[in-house]
Amino acid sequence: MSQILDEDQRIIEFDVRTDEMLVNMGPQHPSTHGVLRLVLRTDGEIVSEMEPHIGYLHRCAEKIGENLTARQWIPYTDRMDYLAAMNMNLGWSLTVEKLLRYQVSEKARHLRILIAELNRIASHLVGMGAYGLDLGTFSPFLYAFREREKILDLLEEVCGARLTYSYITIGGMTADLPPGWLQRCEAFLDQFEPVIREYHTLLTTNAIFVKRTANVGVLSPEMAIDYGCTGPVLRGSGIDIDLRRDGESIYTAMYDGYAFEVAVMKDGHYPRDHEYPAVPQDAVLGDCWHRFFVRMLEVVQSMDLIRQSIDRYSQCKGPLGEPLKLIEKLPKGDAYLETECPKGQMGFYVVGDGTSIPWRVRARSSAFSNLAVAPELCRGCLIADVPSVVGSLDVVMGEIDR
Amino acid sequence: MNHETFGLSTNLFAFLDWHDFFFLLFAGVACVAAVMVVLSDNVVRMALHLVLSLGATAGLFFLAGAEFVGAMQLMIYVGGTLVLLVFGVMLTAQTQLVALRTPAGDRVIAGILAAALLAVLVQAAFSIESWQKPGQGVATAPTATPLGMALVGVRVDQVAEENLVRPKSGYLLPFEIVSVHLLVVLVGAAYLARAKRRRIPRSVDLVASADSTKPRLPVTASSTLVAGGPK
Amino acid sequence: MAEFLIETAGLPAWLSWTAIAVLSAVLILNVIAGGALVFIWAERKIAARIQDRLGPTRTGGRFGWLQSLADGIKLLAKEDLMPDGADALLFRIAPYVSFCASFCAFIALPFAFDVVGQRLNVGVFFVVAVLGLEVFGVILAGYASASKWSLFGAMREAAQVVSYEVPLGMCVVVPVMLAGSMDLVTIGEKQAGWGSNWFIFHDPFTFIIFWVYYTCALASVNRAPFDLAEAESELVAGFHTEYSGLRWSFFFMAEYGSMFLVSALAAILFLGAWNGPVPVSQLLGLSDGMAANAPYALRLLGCMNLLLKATVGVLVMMWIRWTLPRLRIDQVMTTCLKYCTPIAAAMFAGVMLWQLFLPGGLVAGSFQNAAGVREGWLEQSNNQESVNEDALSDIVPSRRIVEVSR
Amino acid sequence: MTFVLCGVVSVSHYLVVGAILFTCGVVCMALKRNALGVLMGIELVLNGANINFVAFGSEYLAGDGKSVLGLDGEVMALFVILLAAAEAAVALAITLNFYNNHATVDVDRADDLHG
Repeated sequence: MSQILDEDQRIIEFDVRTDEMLVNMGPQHPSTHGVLRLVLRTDGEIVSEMEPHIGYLHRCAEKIGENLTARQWIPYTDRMDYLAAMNMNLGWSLTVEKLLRYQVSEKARHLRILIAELNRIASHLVGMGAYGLDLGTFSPFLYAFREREKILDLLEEVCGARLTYSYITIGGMTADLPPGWLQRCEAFLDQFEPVIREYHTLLTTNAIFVKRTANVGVLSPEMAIDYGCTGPVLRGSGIDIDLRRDGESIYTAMYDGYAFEVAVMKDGHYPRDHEYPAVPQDAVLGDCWHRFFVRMLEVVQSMDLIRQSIDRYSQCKGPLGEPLKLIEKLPKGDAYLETECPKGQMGFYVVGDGTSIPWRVRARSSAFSNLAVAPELCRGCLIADVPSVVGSLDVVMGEIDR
Repeated sequence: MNHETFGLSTNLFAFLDWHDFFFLLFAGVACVAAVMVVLSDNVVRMALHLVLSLGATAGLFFLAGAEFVGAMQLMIYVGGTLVLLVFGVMLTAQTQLVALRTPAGDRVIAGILAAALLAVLVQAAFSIESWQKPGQGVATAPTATPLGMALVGVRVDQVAEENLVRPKSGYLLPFEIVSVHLLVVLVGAAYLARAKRRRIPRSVDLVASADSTKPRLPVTASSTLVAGGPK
Repeated sequence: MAEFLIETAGLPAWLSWTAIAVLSAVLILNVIAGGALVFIWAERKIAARIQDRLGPTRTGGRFGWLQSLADGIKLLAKEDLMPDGADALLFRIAPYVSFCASFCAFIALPFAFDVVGQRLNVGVFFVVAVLGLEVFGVILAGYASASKWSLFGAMREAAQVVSYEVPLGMCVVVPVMLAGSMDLVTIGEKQAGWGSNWFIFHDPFTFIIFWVYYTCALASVNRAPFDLAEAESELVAGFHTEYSGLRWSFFFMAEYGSMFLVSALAAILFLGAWNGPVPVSQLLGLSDGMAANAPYALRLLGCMNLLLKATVGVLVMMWIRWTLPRLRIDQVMTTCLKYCTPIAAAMFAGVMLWQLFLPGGLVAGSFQNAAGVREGWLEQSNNQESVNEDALSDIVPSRRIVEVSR
Repeated sequence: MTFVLCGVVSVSHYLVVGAILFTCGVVCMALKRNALGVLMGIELVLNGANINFVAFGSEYLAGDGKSVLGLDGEVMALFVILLAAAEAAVALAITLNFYNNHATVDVDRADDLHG
């Protein structure tokens, strides 16, 4: 036994050696965010190894996509990251539009940004609230959901659905905004701004929250890149990549003329003139606290983007434009496009063969790569750190299993 | 709480009297649980029976008027030592170790010897006449204060009863010795239970040291997308 | 009351004693069970208010006040499951061990001057000791459930509670030192009079140590942010993962019972026990504030006073629970060993020095100090045994200190 | 039997309880192969002794109101409890150490001298 200990650095020895235990965390567990199953090898309270088992939510979405027309597949993208279905719709629509070399109207472009960023806020609110739950505090979750409900109300007005919207489709939107919606959206933003300060008080700067997240699950920038982490997880490690700025031109063209800065922690300091809490002393770049904080920053960033898009959208004259036909034929060839979704870079791949039904459909999930780094982060941590690490990665099983 | 009804009334409750009743209850629980400690093979059940036994003993102490000792028994023994023991059981619990069986032959021999020992002790207990005289019943006066004062060196009871000019010195010295002893034990136990401690390698350190000791972690396809993706 | 029955109703002694004992037991049981019902309802309502929602609204009328009763009936009707690999005896017995410990501690808890199950000379010590037994039920439950999550919960509970008994004990010793007695009734009586007589306001050290006590009490009854044994986001439900129905509810009654108990203890030790901030009865000339011949109405008022204070303590616990995240096990231990224990020890020493140099408090004579109490005890025994006064003063060293300090 | 049941409790009754606990403890120490079981036996033995101390020290049990030991009995009992706690801590540490080295708590297998 002791020889093994000497050879393998990864096995941790501590004061009193006890029996190793294999523990199943999930698939039914309060803090695995859906049907994720984590197999923990624990030595007392210390986790020596952790292995995620996935696939409990597999629904053959990609294969189904090869039997439907491109527009018919939109509802299936809703069910991938069901917390940010608008962004999923957008990703798939843009990919197919890239294949078709189709460009939506100016008005639709601003509306897409408006809706997608609104949904990003909703998604981050869930991530934030559920992270509080993971750490054992219940109230921020409900505060987050209270605000999210308001966003869902807005989205419901737009498309009639609260979770699986299928609103953004290939070639535009299913409908234009109802009258008075923009005012209601602005009213929401105005009352939402001070609420963020509450979240900072309850979570971001809360002493216990900081103790639980600072210097826990530190993801170095190199490792983040090696494992293909994207989105807030990557930016939490201090890497300045955001596809809205650095992506393919068909995607970044959407954001042309928008002023925004990528929410990334550089030198432990976020360079904007908003009021933010200071970074706690214990926090290291790349730890759970930073990943969480990047999401909080992105909420503010999205609010800015929404305000800008509301301006531009209301300045746009002319019609929104009709979406493409349900049976629009796809040209021969393929297209791959990654977009910046709330969870990270979501990629869609489509191969057309001249019919209206795509020959191949694939999705590249950001949460999948983000989850892959969890075993590394959890090695040698305490059991209580596992929810805090997995929660900070903010994975959605619908997207991983598809 | 008078004993005059003793023997006259046929009523069971009056016949027994509460003090006796509780004595019998506690003594019964203590003895039966002690026997169960011996008989059970499972360590955790042994611990449970031991708790019952020691808890009932604390009850006996209360009945004997030694309230402080009883509470001490509950706190230190039952609340502290036994929780520690069960903790130890859990730390070392492997299924085959929880129940280590004793050979039946050993049990028989031990039973005979135990019976002999018990007989001697019981005989001794009833051998002296003055021990058998019934007491006055229920404790009324507190003993905690004189106990505390005895521990800091003042023997109130001795003063009271013998009117001594120089009292016995009390228990200040033993008290000190015990405290030092406890400290030594604390240090000793901490030292004994300590394995050779090794710094827990965090994942970050592992990656940092990965270049020299381990093959570098495989670069996934998606990471090239991130690192070398379109700008 | 037993004397009352014997004398006026003419019942035999044993019967009246038994009747009173049963009555007391039923009363205490009702305090726990009824208290648990009320507290669970209150917890729901408070949680709802904190979280910006309504909580139960339908059952039993407007405020859903029958909700916990309805839940109790539901729990009674629920199937009592036991996992296959469980140790049947231990699994069955564990909730009752917890509950009994919580219940037994109420025996020595005074609600007013002499409204107490059994007045014990070592009351404080007894309550703390018995409360420590509750952990045993939790450990047994965790072990017997044959579930790894339960086992984790049990281990955490064992480590946590045993550690927190140290600072808790130190905090409890401070009021004992001030009152010169471990008798809860005496401690309460020492704080009679104006609110400034409460031990929390005795000196700055006691003020600090009250908060240390409250923290440790929170930890020893396993409430958030120290609820590691049942940490639902980590251990599913910890030690009671496998429990259902009535047995599960016993754990909860035990939890709420001990929550109330530590709060009541805090009220007695630091917050003036059953004495209100203003000695109304004394001002009205109804009584001298001391037990013996106080009218029953006064006792009732005292009970109300104590219950109110204890309830406030419980409500604060709920408030904390719904506000703060949970600590990690190593942080819980750090809090105990690096913060609570040294602070408690320093405050203990501080109170001791304060007693020595400022024995009567800042305003001379506002307190009777512990040395005086001991003195009183000695004199009492002197009178009984009629010992020579001079001889005693020669041989009792503490007496000199007392005289100097006077 | 009538004496045991009906007589008012005296020192002897306590001594009998102590004797039973003591005997059980001794048997436990001798029989159990689990080191923790042996430890529990020791606790029982110490408790049996403690009962005797308290019984002899109690004024309420002695017939004439004068106990044999007086306050000394209770003080001794206190010291025994304290030392038992200390002993348990050390013994547990030894057991855990033994378990670390041998991966067992069977005392029969603790037969080599070097740790």
